[in-house]
Formats: sequence, C-alpha cells, structure tokens
Amino acid sequence: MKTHPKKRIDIMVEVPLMQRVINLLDQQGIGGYTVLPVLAGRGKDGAWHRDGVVGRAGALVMIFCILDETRVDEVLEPLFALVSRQIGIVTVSDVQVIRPDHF
Amino acid sequence: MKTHPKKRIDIMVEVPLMQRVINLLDQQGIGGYTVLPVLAGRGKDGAWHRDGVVGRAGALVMIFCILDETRVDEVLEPLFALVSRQIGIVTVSDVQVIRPDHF
Amino acid sequence: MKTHPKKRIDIMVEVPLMQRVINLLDQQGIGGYTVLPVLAGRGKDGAWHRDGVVGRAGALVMIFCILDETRVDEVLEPLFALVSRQIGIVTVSDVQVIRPDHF
Amino acid sequence: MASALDLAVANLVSPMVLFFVLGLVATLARSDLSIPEAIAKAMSLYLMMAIGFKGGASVAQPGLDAKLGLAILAGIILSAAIPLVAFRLLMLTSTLPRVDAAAVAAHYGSISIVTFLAATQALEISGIKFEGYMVAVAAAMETPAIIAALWLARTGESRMDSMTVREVMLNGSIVMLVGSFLIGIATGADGLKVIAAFIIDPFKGILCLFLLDMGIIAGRGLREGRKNLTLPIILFGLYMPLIGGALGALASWLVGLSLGSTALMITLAASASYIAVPAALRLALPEARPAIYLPLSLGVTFPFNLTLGIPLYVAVAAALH
Amino acid sequence: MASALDLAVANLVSPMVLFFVLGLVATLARSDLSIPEAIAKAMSLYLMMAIGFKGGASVAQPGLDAKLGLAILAGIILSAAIPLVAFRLLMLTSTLPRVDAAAVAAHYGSISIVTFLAATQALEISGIKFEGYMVAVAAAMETPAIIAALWLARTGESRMDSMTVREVMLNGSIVMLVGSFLIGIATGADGLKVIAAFIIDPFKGILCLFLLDMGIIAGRGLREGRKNLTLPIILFGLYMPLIGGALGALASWLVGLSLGSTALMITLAASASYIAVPAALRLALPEARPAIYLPLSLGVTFPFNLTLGIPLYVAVAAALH
Amino acid sequence: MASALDLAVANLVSPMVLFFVLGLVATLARSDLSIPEAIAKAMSLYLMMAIGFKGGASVAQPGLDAKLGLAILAGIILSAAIPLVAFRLLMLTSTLPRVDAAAVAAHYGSISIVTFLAATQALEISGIKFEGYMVAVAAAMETPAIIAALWLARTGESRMDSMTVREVMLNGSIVMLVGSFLIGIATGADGLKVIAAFIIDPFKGILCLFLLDMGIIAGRGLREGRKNLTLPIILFGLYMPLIGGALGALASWLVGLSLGSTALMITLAASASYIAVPAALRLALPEARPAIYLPLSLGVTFPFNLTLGIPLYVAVAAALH
Ligand SMILES: Nc1ncnc2c1ncn2[C@@H]1O[C@H](COP(=O)(O)O)[C@@H](O)[C@H]1O
Ligand SMILES: Nc1ncnc2c1ncn2[C@@H]1O[C@H](COP(=O)(O)O)[C@@H](O)[C@H]1O
Ligand SMILES: Nc1ncnc2c1ncn2[C@@H]1O[C@H](COP(=O)(O)O)[C@@H](O)[C@H]1O
Ligand code: NA
Ligand code: NA
Ligand code: NA
Repeated sequence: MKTHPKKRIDIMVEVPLMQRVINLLDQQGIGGYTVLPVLAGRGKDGAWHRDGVVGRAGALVMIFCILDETRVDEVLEPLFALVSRQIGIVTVSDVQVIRPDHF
Repeated sequence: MKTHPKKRIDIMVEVPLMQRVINLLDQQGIGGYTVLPVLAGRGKDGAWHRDGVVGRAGALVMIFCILDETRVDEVLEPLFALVSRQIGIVTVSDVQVIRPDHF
Repeated sequence: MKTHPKKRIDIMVEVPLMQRVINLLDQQGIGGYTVLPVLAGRGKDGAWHRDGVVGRAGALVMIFCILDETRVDEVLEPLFALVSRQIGIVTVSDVQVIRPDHF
Repeated sequence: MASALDLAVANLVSPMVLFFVLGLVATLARSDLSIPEAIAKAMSLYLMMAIGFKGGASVAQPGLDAKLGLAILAGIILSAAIPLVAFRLLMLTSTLPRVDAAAVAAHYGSISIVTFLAATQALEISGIKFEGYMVAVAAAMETPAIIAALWLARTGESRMDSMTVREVMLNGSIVMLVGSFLIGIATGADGLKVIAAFIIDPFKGILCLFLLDMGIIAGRGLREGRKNLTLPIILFGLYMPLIGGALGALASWLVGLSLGSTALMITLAASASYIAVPAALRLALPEARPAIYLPLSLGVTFPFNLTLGIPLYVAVAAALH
Repeated sequence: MASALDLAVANLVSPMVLFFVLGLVATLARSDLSIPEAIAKAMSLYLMMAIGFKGGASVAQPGLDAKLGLAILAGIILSAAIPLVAFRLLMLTSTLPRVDAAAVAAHYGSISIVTFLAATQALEISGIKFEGYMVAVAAAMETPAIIAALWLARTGESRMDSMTVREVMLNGSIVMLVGSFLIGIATGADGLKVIAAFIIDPFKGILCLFLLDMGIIAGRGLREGRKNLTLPIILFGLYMPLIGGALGALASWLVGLSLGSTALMITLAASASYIAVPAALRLALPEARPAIYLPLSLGVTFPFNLTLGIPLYVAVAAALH
Repeated sequence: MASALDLAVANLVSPMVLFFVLGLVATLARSDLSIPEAIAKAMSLYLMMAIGFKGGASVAQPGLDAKLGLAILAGIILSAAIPLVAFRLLMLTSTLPRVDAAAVAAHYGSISIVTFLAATQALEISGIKFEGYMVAVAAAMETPAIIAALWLARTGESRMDSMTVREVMLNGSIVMLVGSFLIGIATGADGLKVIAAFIIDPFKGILCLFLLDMGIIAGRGLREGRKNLTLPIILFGLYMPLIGGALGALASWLVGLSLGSTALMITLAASASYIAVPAALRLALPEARPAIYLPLSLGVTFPFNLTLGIPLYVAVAAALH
C-alpha cells in the first residue's frame, strides 16, 4: 500500500505548559496533535511520578504531531523558544502515512 | 548487540472501534499488539479531551503493533477499509528488535 | 533547525519488573527515561487488560529512553539479561533531538 | 401554578443545578477544573447502580403495578417515534445533511439517565411518588431510537451488524442499570437495607459532583460547538424536548400513569442521549459528525432540561392529574 | 444443617454475590462493562483500610485474646504447608511442568482478602462473632506460601533476592492492611468512631462494587483461561479449597479458635491469592505462566469459594463447636 | 498549657496523623503503596467541595460576622508580606540563587488547604468553634504571595502574562473551593442537609486517605529532596512556619478574630502551598527549581505543621483569648 513520508514531533512538556504548546501548534496551523498521558520519568531535573500528584505541577505529558517535513522548522523554532527554559524534551522522527492530505 | 529491522504500525482509533481493530489484527495472525491510553487531541474533526467523558464515544486510543515488513500491507489494506470512514490516523515507522522470532 | 541523531529504546515490561529496569538505566548512567501507561495488549503469552486489575502483576508499562547510539549496547545487553525471561518486548528506533547535550 | 413556580425556583437553587452551573461557568471561563475520566466513569456506574437497585427493590414490593408492561411498551414506541418527528423537523428547518439529521434525531428518541435522575430529585422535593419500574422504562427507551435513525439515514453501508447490536444492547451503562434493577428485585427491601448507606445516603452529593462534571462537558461542548451549531440547530435543541415531552405526556395519559411516573415519562421523552447513542452511531453511522450531535445534546438540551424543563414537565404532569 | 442451607441460600442471593455474578455474566456476554483501574485500586485500598482498622480497633478492646500468637503461628504453618500438598496433587493429576505446579501451589497456600471479607459478611448475616486479630492472621498468611513454592520449584536461577523479598513483604495491599490494623489498635474505639461513617457504613456497598469488578476479572480469566486450563487443573481449583479448608479446620481446632474465627481460618486456608503471589512470582519465578495460575485462582477457585465454599466453611465451623 | 499538651497528644494519635505517618514510613521503606492520580485528584476536589460548602452554609446563617471583609484583607496582606520576610531569611542563611529563594518564599506566603483542614479537625476535637468565612480567607491567601515573589525574583523575563494570571486565579482547586463556598451561601442550611451524608459524614475518613497520600508524596519528596535540600534550607522549612504563624497571630489580634478563627489564621500563615504556587511558578518563573521548593513544602513544612505546628497554633490562639 502506498505510504507517504512525514515527520513526527514528540514534545514532553510540563502539564502547566501544555495549553501553551497546544495554542502554538494551533497558531502554526498544524493539522492536528495528540496528547498522551505519562506516568513517571527522570531527567537532569530529577525524578517524578504521576501517582498521588494533586496539582498540575511536577508532572509531564507527551504531545505529538505528525506534519510535513517542510513545516517542521516553522514549529520547532517557536516551540523551542517556548520550552527551552522548561523541564522536558523534544524529539523528531520519521513516519509514513496513508493519507498525506490529512496532515 | 544484533538487532533486526521491523515495522511499527500506530493506529489512533475511536474507542468504539477498538475491538474491531483488535479483532482484525488477530485475524491477520499478528504476533501481538499494545493499546496505549490517549488523553486528548485535535484533528480536522475537532478537539476532544478524555477527562470527564463518560461514554466511549468521543475519545480515542492508540494501538500499535510491531511486525515484519512483509506483513505490513496485509494489515494496512483491511485496516484502511475499516477505519477510513472513522475519526483517526494511521502511521508506519521503522524499528529494530532483538528477538525477530517474537514478531 | 539543526537536529542531532539519537536512539530511542522502547521497553515494554511487566509492572513488577519496572523498578528493576529503572534501576538498571540509572546504573548505566542514562540521562533520563520516561514511563508511559499501557491500557491493554496481546502477545504470545496471551491478552491482558489494565481495567479492574488490582495487583501489579498481569499489566505492563512502557519505558523509553533517548540516548546516544554509542551507548545503546551498554544498555541493551544488561537489559536483555534482565527481561529475556519475562513477558514484554524491546525496540530501538532513530530520533532527532535539538539539545544533544541533554542525552 | 404557583407551586410549579416554587418548584422551578427550588430546582434552580438546588445544589445539583448550582454545581452544574459551576462546572459550566468554570469551563467557559477556561478554568482547568476537571474530573478525571476514571472518576466520571465510576460516578456514572454508581448512579446506574443506585437508581437501578432502588427501582428494582421498590418493584419487589408487594402489589407490582400491572402497568409495567404497558409503560415499557409506550416507552419503546416513543423512543422509535420521536426520531421520525425530529428528523422531519431538522430536514425542514436546518441545512444538515440527511445522515447528520438522522444521527441527531436518534439522540432525542433515546434518553439521558442523568436528566431522569434530576427529575426524580425534583419529585422528591415536591414529595411526589413514582413507580420503581420507570427505571426499566428508561432502560427500554435507550436503543429503539437508534434503529429508527439508521432506517432514516438510509445509507446503504450502515454497519448495524450483529456485533454492533450486541455492543449497543450490552453497553456498560445499560448492563449496570438493568443488572442492578434485577438484583434490586431479587434482594428487595432487605438487600436495599444492606447497601442503603452506600447507594442512598451519599447519592445526592455524588449526583452534585457528577453534575459538576456534566457542566464541564457541556461547557466544552458549547465552546467546540460554536463552530458547527447554526441557529436553527440550537433552536431545535430547545423546542425538540418540548415536542418529545408532549408526546411523552400523551403516552403517559393513554397508559394512565401516576403523577410522578408521568413526570418521569415526559422527562425521558424530552431528554437526549449522550452515552449509548453516540457510541452506537460511531459504529453504525460513522459519517454522522459527533461535532454536531454531542454539543447539541450536552451543551443545549441537557442544560435546558435540567434547569427549566424538569419543573415544567412536573407542572404539566400535575396539570394532567 | 437446615441453618447451613439457609445461610447458603441467603449467601447466594446476597447483593454481594449477585453483583459478582452480574460482572461475570456481563463479561462472558462480552459487554464492555468495566471498572477503571484507578477505581479498582482505590476500592481495594479502601477494603484493606476498613477491614484492617476494624480488626485493630476490636483487638484494642480490653481482654486481648491470648490466642492471637497461636493463631498467627497456625496461619503461617498452613500457608507454608498447603503448597506442599497442592504441589504433589498437581504433579500427580496434571501434566503441568514443575515450575507451573509450584507457582499454582503458592497461590493456594496464600490467601484472598476479598474471600475473607465475604466470609465476615456471611458471619454477620448469621450473627456470629469473630476475633479482630484474624486480620493479622490473614496478613501473616500472605507470603510464607511463596517461599515454600520457590523451594518446590527448585530452579537454580530463582530470583528471590533481598529486593524481591522487600517488595513482596511491603506490597501496597499488605502495608495498607497491616498499617490500618496497627492504627486501629492505636486509636481504638474512639478512632473507629471518628471514621466509622467512612469505613463501616458504605462498606457493604463498596464491597458489592468491588465484587462486580472481581466478576468481570473472573470472566476475563475464564475466557482467556479456556485455552490453558485442562480439566485436571480446573478440578484442582475446585477440590483444593476443600483440602486447604480441611487443614484450616484442623488447625483451628488445635488452636481452639472460636466458631467465627474457625470459619474465617478455614476460609483463609481455602482461598487462593491473586494479588501478592502473582506479583511476587513474576519476579521470583518468571518461567511460571500467569496464564495458568491467574485464571485458575480468579476464574475457578474464587467464584467457588464466594458462592458455595463460604457457607460450607461456616457450617463446618458450626459443626466443630 | 496542660490542655495544649493533651491536644498535641490527641492530635498525634488521631487517625489522620497516623495515616499520614503510615504513608510516609511506607514510602521511606520503599513500599509500592500509592494512590492513583485520579483518586488523589477526586479526593482533593471532594475536600474543596466539602470545606467550601460547609463554610458557605455557615456564613449563610443569620448574623454574618462583619469581620469577614477585614479578615480577608488581613489574609491578603499576610500572603503578600510573608514572602518578603521569607526571601530575606533565605538570602541571608542559604546559598540559594535569588530566583529559587523567591520561589520558595512564594510557597510560604500562600497556603495549604489540607493543613487548614487538619486544623479544623483539631479545633473540633477541642470543641472550639470558628467562623465559616475563614474558608474565603484561605482562598484569598492563595495567590498574592505569587505576585510578591515574582517582584522579588526581579527577572526581566518573568512570564506573568494575562494568560498566566487567569490560569492561576482559575486553577481547578480554587474554583472548586470558592464555587462550593458560594453554593453553600446560596443554598444555606437546607442545601447542606441535602448533601450532608456526602460531604460531612465520610469527610474524616476521606481526609485520612488523603493524608495517607500526602504522606506518600512527602516521603517521595524527602527521598528526592536529600540531594537538593541543604541544612539551612531544611531549618528554614521548620522555623518559617513559626514566623509566618506569629505574623498570622498578630493579624488575627488586630482584626479581633475569635479563638477558633485565630488558630486557623495562624495555621494559614504558617502553612506552605504545594498546589497553586508550584503550578503558577512553572509558568511564571521556570528557572526556579521545583526540586527545591516541592520537597521543602511537602516533605518538611507540611509534616511539621500537621504533627507539631497545629496543636501549637491552637495553644497560641487560646493564650491570646
Ligand atoms: N533521555 C531521556 N529519555 C527519555 N525521557 C527523558 C530523557 N530525559 C528526560 N526525559 C523525560 O523528560 C523529563 C524532563 O527531563 P529533564 O528536563 O531532563 O528533567 C524527565 O522527567 C523524563 O520524563
Ligand atoms: N497531525 C496529527 N498529529 C497527531 N495526531 C493527530 C493529527 N491529526 C489527527 N490526530 C489525532 O487523531 C484524532 C482524529 O483526527 P481527525 O480525524 O483528523 O479529527 C485527533 O483528535 C488527534 O488525536
Ligand atoms: N508484535 C507486537 N506489537 C506490539 N506489542 C506487542 C507485540 N508483541 C507483544 N506486544 C506487547 O508485549 C506484551 C507481552 O508480549 P508477549 O511476551 O509476547 O506476551 C503484550 O501483551 C503486548 O502488550
Ligand atoms: Na428522549
Ligand atoms: Na489459602
Ligand atoms: Na502561608
């Protein structure tokens, strides 16, 4: 079946920042995004665990969006400006999709 | 350590469709699959959020399966027939595994 | 925007094993890891579903870590020794990151 | 009608309605107030268990009302008939494509258990009794509307296969409601005593929390809906309950239901589904857009019924007796 | 034995058992009825808290029964001895590999707290008292069976290292049970009064909801299990509780427990673990297949004990007094 | 001060504190005991609903205390002033960078609702009344401290934009607390009667479970914190509540609050936030390290206040009357 190459950006970001990242993706006119729950993790800023956490701080979520290679930089630059001071990580990887028009 | 190339199919699908996708994977004799929870998202059919949603409609899950390149099309074609009219997306990507026999 | 190639190791492991895998990653001096919840799945050891499961057994989580290609084997070998007798799977894939120093 | 007005006011300032408003306002003000999915599901199961069990236990009382069968039959007919009316009205007044009109119609034939619960509370306030079997009527009204709507949609490729039918009939909420109803019948008053401290005492408080969540969802629906809900559709969400309710009143009168049961039958007919029907339609009628029927049912009709509708339906029922 | 029959019937039509059946039937009928994991965990913690606290508070009463120590000792011996019997029987009657037989055996040496809870409810119905320290006995019986089974498995590479031991001893459920028991002792009747409205009043209702979930899990276990459970294994799941229970009766008689505590000791000996042991074995005996021991414990033995076993055990205890 | 000692002891052996200790010890012993996130969130919402509603309902009683306005004003001033003191002390005694010192300071100006709840329980034990409007004071004290701290941090790029302000003001917990407070005022004693079985009866038990969770989180905080918390910082976490509490006592005396309300005002001033402030600072002051302020607030100050602080604050309030 014919598939088409796209890029997937994975953004691990603190819950308090989530809405801002989503707004940014909307402003960039991205076709869509998905938010995944995250249970726990460790990084240079220490370890955290979702269980029992009452407030929104101290926990992270994962936001990923599939988009065309040509649009990656439009997203990465403002995104980096937004999250560079925050806890979290961003990765980019290759994926294939069936309906290129969708993204 | 020696690794072997496989394919990973990621299927974002509406919860009501989940069982059908799983049945399809079973019929295709896929070695296995995994279902991940999804918190929220936005696409051309609008935004949704898991919190507070009581029914099964209006929320999505992510199903991924690792399989051999040779089997990708066997899965993609019936899968596409099943989900093409639904809300959701499908992506394919490359992964390496340690135990090729497992998949 | 300039990105740098890294590897992503995805480890599906039984909840009772989780802490051991995390300890192993810590011992290997990995920069960090993230644990994702998993809802359900099926493999050669049968199907399982998170709903209603009271104990820790019979459910899995997903641990992934981004690291440098050069470190992959240091992690894979002891990891394989740890999980080879258990239920679960391990995959390795390519990702790009913005801050190489972070990993 | 003074008493009706009193009830209307009493209803509007009841903790239930006020917590609904709190959730609605907080969400429209973009607060991040939210109820975790797992809690919402658990509260929904709890409410099904409580209302089902109580209904069953009261049916178990000596002197089971012979009208049970008739009432259920009337409910099934209402559930199947209301979509026909709703569909016509939508095709006349709105520019909705056939498939969307049919999908929306299905929601108004089916029912909303929470609206039903709120009505039982209003009856309690006014000290009006109702028959326990109305729970069975509610359960019976959930699905016929779906069949009717699929027929209306007349899409060759509708997927109402056997698997879908089973999934619709056996969806968790209905099973919990009917199962608890049967257990209530089996264990009767004694069984009720055993778990009363769980399903009766905290009931109203949990209903408040659940309505807070409904308010949050309704608020999200309204925010999302703005884009898709045209004025004719919104108006439909306001007058359709009245039409459905009128048919419900007629049916109750024909069956000869008691005052309380009449009020509940009107409420059921006037309420719109947001659990069973959407899930079924995603399977059987995927072309229909949830972005239309979910905000309309949750964001327009549910708030209307909860605040103004219910007191009105009780008043009408009173006027008929 | 009429009263035994009455109890058996009363037990079978109790809301608890009926909700268990509802969950079982719904799942076998492939309904999507399910309890979110977070809720199941919370209910399990709640039950541990309630049973532990109540037990502790009653132990705190003046006149602590000197038999506490003896009863705990008897429990530990039972937990370690039953696996030996179970293992032999499995090796004789089934074709299970050594490691799986040992794993299954461990489950029957250990205990199921929910079965224990159901038994306390049955005693309440029959107005039979029992000593609060039986909760401590239950806790003490959780783990010895695991050690015994690892010894039986005799795999060179068993992973029962210090970390595993700590994890098994300190698994959340046991900590909650024992911790609440100690808090109950510390705060006594006054403390109980403070939180009675939380841990006593709604207790039975929450137990119903929890048993609904157990029914769902048992149903899943049966559906999954079909593939792996051969007839000899299924039979083992039915007669092993009777053998374990008999040993429990013997121990109770030797210790000289009261009627109620005897019934509970028999129930503990007859019940099979599905929380502590599986988690421990995945660490210490990964070769053993959960697909065997989970469905057997959850899908066969638990339902048997809940429906027929408990009334029988109470009857036996009564016959011994 | 005998009675103060009695209260101190009574407090230490209350189920609430003991369950907190259980969670703390279990976590330090590396047990996997944990409360699912969804449950923790639900309990937190429940506590906000209960305390808010009760406060509002009591305010609704005839004879609303005119001091309400003054008390709220005093609370706001305390919330804004305490960070200035805290900040100076941290800059003097610790090597914390300016931005971290400001962040920590913000937490001590703001408040912890659970500490407030524990204090109300201690008052109940001693049969001391307090004004319902103290809930409103608590809500009013949540945010001023954040503004003060941002000003202290003086980082050019602080992100306290309008969106952040809205998010802080409308964070779920505050909305639930204030909303329930208003609903309590609107529905008064009647409304309270309707849901008393939900928000009053099981309240203490749920508080125990919530404190168990707080103990678990505090334990995690301590384990994580070891790395980052130097002695001067830990000491700050112990003496700062006393300083804040003293200022609270002064304010209460100036306003002329009742004994009970004075104890609560002292507690609020002495408590440190761990919900509203951290979330706000991650947005407005991302350079500040949560690894410093979270363990300090949760692992040091909260346990201190819960165990020793509260009885002391009640005693001081008593001494002032
Ligand atoms: N190398 C990594 N691999 C996977 N996840 C990571 C990695 N580094 C950081 N994370 C995740 O990102 C969060 C924040 O990272 P940090 O800002 O380094 O503390 C961590 O808590 C992890 O959940
Ligand atoms: N470009 C995208 N990247 C990531 N997730 C997407 C994307 N487009 C859609 N999705 C996800 O798929 C769901 C359905 O997409 P749609 O059918 O376009 O509304 C959305 O709610 C998102 O969760
Ligand atoms: N081919 C696969 N693709 C995706 N997930 C898999 C696959 N095989 C196994 N899994 C996951 O790994 C778990 C354990 O696999 P197994 O050990 O084969 O039973 C399964 O329950 C699935 O959640
Ligand atoms: Na209707
Ligand atoms: Na046993
Ligand atoms: Na403070």
